[in-house]
Amino acid sequence: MHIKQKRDAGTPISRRRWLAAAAGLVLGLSAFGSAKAADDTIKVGILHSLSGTMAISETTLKDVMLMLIDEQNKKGGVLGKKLEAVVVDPASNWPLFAEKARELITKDKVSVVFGCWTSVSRKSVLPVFKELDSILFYPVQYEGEESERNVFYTGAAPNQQAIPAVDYLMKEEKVKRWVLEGTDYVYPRTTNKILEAYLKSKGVAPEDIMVNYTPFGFSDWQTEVSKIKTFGSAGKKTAVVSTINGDANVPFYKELGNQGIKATDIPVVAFSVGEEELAGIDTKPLVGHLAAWNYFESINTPENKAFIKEWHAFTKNPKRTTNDPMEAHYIGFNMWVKAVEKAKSFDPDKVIEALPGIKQANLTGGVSEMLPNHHITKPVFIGEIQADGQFNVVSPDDVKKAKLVPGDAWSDYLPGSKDLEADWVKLKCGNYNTVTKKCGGQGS
Amino acid sequence: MSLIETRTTSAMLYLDGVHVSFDGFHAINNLSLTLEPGEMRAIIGPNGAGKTTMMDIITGKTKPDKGEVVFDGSVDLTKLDETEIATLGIGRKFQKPTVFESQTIEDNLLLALNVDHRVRGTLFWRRSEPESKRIDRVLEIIKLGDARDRLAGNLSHGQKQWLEIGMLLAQDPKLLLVDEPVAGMTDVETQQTAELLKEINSHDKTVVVVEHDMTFVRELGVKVTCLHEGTVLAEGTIDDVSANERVVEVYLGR
Amino acid sequence: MTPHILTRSLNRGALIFLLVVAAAGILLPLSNLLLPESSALHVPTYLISLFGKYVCYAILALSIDLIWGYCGILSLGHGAFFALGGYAMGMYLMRQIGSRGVYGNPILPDFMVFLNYKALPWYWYGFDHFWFAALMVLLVPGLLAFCFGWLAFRSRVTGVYLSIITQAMTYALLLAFFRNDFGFGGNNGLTDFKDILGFNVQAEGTRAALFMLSCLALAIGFLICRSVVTSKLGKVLIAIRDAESRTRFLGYRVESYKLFVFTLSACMAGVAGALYVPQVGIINPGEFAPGNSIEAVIWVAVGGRGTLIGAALGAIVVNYAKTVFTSGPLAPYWLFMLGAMFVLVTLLLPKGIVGTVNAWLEPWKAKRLSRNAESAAREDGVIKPNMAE
Amino acid sequence: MPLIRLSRLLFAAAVLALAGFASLPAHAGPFEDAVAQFAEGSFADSEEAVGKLIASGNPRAAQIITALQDQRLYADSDTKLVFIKGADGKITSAATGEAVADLPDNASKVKLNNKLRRTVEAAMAGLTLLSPDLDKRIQAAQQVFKSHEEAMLPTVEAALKAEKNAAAKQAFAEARAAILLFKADAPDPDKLDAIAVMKARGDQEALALLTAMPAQQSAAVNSAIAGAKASIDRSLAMWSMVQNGWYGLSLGSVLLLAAIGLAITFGVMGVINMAHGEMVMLGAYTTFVVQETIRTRYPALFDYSLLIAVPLAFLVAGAIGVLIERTVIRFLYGRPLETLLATWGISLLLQQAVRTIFGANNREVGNPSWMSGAFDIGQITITYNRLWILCFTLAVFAILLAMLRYTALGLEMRAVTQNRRMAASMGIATSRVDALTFGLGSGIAGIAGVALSQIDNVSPNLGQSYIIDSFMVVVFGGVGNLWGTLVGAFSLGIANKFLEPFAGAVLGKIAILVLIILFIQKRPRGLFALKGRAVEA
Repeated sequence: MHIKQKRDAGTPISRRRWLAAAAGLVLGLSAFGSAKAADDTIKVGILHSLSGTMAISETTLKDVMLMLIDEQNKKGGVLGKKLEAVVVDPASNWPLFAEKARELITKDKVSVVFGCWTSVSRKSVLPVFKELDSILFYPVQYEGEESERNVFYTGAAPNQQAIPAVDYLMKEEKVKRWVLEGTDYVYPRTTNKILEAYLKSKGVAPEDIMVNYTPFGFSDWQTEVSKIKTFGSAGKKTAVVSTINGDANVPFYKELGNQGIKATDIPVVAFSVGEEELAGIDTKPLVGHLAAWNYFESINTPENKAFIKEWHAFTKNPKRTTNDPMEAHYIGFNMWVKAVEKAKSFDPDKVIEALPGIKQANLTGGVSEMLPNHHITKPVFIGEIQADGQFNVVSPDDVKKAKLVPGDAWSDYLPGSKDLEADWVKLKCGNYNTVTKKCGGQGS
Repeated sequence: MSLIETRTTSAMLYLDGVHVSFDGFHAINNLSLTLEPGEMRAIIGPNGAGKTTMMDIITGKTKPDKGEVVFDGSVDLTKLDETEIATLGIGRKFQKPTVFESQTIEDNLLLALNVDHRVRGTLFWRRSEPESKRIDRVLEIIKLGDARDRLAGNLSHGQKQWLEIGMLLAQDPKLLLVDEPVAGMTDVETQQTAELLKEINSHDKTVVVVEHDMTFVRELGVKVTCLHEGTVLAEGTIDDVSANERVVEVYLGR
Repeated sequence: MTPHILTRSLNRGALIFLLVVAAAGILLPLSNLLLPESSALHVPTYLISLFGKYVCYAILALSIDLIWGYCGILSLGHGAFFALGGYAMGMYLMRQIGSRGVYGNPILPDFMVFLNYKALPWYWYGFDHFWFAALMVLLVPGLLAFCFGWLAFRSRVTGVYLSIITQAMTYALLLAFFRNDFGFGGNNGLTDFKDILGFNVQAEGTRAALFMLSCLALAIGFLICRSVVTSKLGKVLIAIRDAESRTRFLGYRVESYKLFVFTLSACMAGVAGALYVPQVGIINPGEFAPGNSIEAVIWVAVGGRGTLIGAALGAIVVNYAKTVFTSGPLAPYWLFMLGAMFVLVTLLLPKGIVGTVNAWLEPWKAKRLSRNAESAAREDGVIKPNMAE
Repeated sequence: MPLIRLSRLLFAAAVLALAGFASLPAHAGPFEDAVAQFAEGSFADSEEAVGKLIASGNPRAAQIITALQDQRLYADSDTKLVFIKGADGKITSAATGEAVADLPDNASKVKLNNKLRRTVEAAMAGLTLLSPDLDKRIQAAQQVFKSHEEAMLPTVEAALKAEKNAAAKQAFAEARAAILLFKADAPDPDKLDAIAVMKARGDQEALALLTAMPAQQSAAVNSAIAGAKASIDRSLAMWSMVQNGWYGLSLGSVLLLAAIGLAITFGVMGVINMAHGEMVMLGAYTTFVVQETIRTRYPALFDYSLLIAVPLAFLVAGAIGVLIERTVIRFLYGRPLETLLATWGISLLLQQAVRTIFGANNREVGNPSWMSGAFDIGQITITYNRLWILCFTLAVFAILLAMLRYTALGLEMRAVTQNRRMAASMGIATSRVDALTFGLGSGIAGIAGVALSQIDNVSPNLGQSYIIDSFMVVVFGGVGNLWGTLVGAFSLGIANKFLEPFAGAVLGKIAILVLIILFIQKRPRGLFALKGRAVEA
């Protein structure tokens, strides 16, 4: 044995070990003392990033939820109980989303959660909602290919945004050649897969489709834009379908404008550029480029006017814009309220049962309905960018006559999902295979 | 290192025609030097004469642009790196005392001990009886026996110098390079250091001492080499060298 | 093998730390499983997985402390090893889903089905076996660290340069894993796990077991680190940290030592990542973000660099603070607190919590046992951590 | 259908233009009907109205169509009255040109979509081919080149004959050639001539027209087409190399701009400033604030906003830099790794502070007119903003270099970095120099922010996206050497842009990172490393 060892054994117990033990104890105890929901209020969880990269989009959604809850309370709450918002910050960190979701459901005992923006954050919280059997309202347009019992998708599925936009370009602009330009993540990937299949089914030759991906936050668009320019000068009318995400859009549009690509030459239709994103761009060179959404701030209906007015009053900022995911939360929240009233209970199981079939007027003059596949019916609008940063609806001609398109969880244009169907009312299944007649995929 | 090499010289250290330049500045210029086994040599020279650079070359820190550096008659040092050279048996004490300040004196010596320095050997290493004895012996020689558990960082400047010499002893090299061992020492300490080095030398070790302190060099009483502008200016006994006109000129300035 | 390197590492402090970890690892899951929910001492399941996460972070912090605190290598890319370990485990968990994925494909994970993969990419082979995945958890981060370290240490890239290129490494991996063509699920990563070794990952029992395993891994990791730093090798590491070139002149092959400890540390980080994934239920490229790795370094700094216990404690304290402050009215201010923590700890508490407490106790200890005080402190290596390189 | 309608319309326009429409008498019926049709609201109606308007030959047609194009045309769907809002804000009736006091309450803008916009543009081209304004003529000719409507041929030929200006003549000749390419009954010699004109033009659009030509042609024409296409392809391939080079320079200038401040703080002082990116961000936000103020108070000054923002950004970022140095960094000299952590914390603080003050959203920073648009050199397009940024970067670099070399502060700075103790003993206030140096580095980062606001997002995350790249540039170029930073930035930029076309943006970037990591192994101190013993101290 080593001499020093004996000495070590004689070292007195150092305080820092006690400190460690004490810290552990405090940690445990304070966590036990979690607040129990008071009997006369019902808690509503808000799970949107308030810091980090996604704060840019999600902070607004937190504000709109606070406004909606505030408003509902002014009307007397739901089933005679006041609603109480519980706001957490998952800080644009995906595992933290899961942790916060668990905290909301088990510690704060919320009855429903409104939240998430990115697909990955939704994927991260999914298992939590399934395990703890709670409800999530997800307000953002997404790639589809999902239908879960505990999740209600109030944003657009690809068939409610991408396909109508492409149809418009084919019909109105006679586009023959397509650039599918996207940020490299799952939404653009899936959307572009669907669009590729769709375009081919419409007789577009493979060499007339160029698919290209760039990383998140990409800022040097010179090469990409000149590629588009080259591709667009093959003698056929060309359009760009952009699934470029958030931050990368500003430099993209700036480069487009500077390289002189005008909407009349090569129009760009975007699925992720809304009023909020345009607020950071000088839109004068972009007039005429397009976006496809289910809601535009510029749509002139009494409901929308009232909503905008209230939003300005609530945020005390007459310049705050409204956008599509905000409307999705508006619809989702009101649907939840109606479902609770229908079920006469806040119990998630009963509310989930009650939700399909609930109808709620949207802000653009139609009435959206929650479908058995947990997606909703939505009108599709194509808007052109205006010099003032707003969109001018160019399709349909008359906003009030917009057709409502039911959201399709499983795309008909992907080989893996064309046989799948989601129906939580009759089939009680999110991925029923119509060929094998079994729940649980077994497709492809 | 190739194992079979013929001895080309009887010298312990053999430098011939060595050149080094940094960005056009010739730090070492056609330097040649020969040390026989068991010899102790004092190297003097004004600042910038290339003394430390010479040490850097011998220990592998700096590669010469051209010239031969041969150790123990057969090993070409220019092809080896610091670790290999140290493993061969060349130990070095730095100009500025460099000890491991956050470790105890004992651990400093332990680290210097001439045992298996490979990773695995070090991980599973245990101190054996003879090794403990050696450390005790070195501690005794450098007169730090009472302070073995003190942190090296808390030692005085002179003590650090001694500790570093002690580390050289523990390392048990064939060739010791000692850079300014008495800087910052009192007269008594200086004398003790000279004794110590002589003692070391008497155990068949070859020693190179670089020093400014002429009293100290005189104390050592060995052959002296005077460097200037990277080359040998004069060589001989201390009296011969100090009588050399050019040496005087260099030291006193022109 | 030689038991002395283990026994030597166990001083009183280490034993107490191990006891606390063991107690937590046994009592918390038991209280969760056995006590009724109404009991005041019942630990809810969500706390079990939350603590499990902290424990994984603590292992990561230990691994960073081993190289930074003891060898002066500041890696700003340790998150990469953590994530790689996580991905290896995630791949195993993905393969366990089998035909229960939404598309019901028995072989391909869901994301591959909807990206039209025809067959499983070759690098996914073998991950249906747990032993293979477990091996990869160690091997992949270890191998990357070995190759990276072999290049970097051999050419003597040190200090901030090393920090910057480790950051470049994790950044390059971040970009690579974001690519959907890379075959690891792109931005979404791997998620929706079902089973681990045949047990449902959601089940309370599995969570409790995973928590226990994490505590066990923390204890083992701690013992390994302790053994390393109390051996002679540990002294060499400190020597390298304080005076690298001096160590070389003593005949130590510094790059081999650095490589050894860097690879060991990467393997530990990989294990931490592997345990983390089933408990949080997702692994995605976000874990490679340079910011995450830097945040992990601050855990070590808060707890006390060069004190293994401090590193583990720091990880738990900072993450607990994060959990508390990202809820409720303080939510928007969390980043202010984190930022301030970075600044204040480096300015006012350079030794971290444990190091500072040790320093306070120093005179008191010195009085009681003057001779032993230093050796104890030395073994934690907290004295004068030389910050330069 | 619409194509036929469009060509008819254009023919009418052409006839109109030839005849000179001032001489035509105003018809009462069709013109008023056409004007009133704008009030129907649908795009199809508006398009029809444009056609009828042209056909009517009314002198007011051009004015109305211009108003439509500029979104100054208003219609009242109830009364079917249409109004023009003048550039000066005055309202006139579209049909009569009489002044009207006010727009009716429910009058709304006549909407445009791309299709209608194209129709309008083509119509305007028809109307302006013979315009006395040279620019308008050229524009009209280019418009015809694009649409190559057969109906325009006589007008184009007439215009070509009358034209004196060389540039306009060329434009007309090209427009004529474009039409001839698609004219089924054009004789072969004409087509061959047209192909030669395309070959001479040699750009993407010419290639596009040649590609799109109808298939059935005579053998001679076919071989001429093939030859012309091959020749254009070759020249385009060569130009694309030039273009990559230019893109590389441009990217390099952005990298250099972002890294140059870091080259001071990291390269010269050895401080690892992870908050460097946030200094860039502060510069960008300063630009935003300056533009907001100008927009609300002095709109006429908008084109000068950047000039005003540059010194302000320098001061704001520089002041914050000095503050950081005085309160944090000065306690951490000699501890680079801890500086790294502390400044990372500062970067989080600054980001969140900006997020709290300005909100998490992107802020709009506009391009002044002199930074918008592009011009062509040969077959490549050079955008003004990139060009200005390149010039600006080089100017900043030159000024910085001169400053370090010739000013007292520069001398002190170099003295302090080379030997702090010596500098201090010579009476240099080293701590003041430290603060000023750090302030200078930060201030330059702020200036970089002004330029980057022109091409990137102005958001709290702006700095984050540049920090790693900046460090790579400085480390690659060699620490402590401004020229190294310059060479490093441009070589990384150019390498990136030559990799990007075939490796893709992501793989290209990964490849660059891996190359840098490997390069550091080879030369641990960068491209232009200082040598000697002093460096290692």
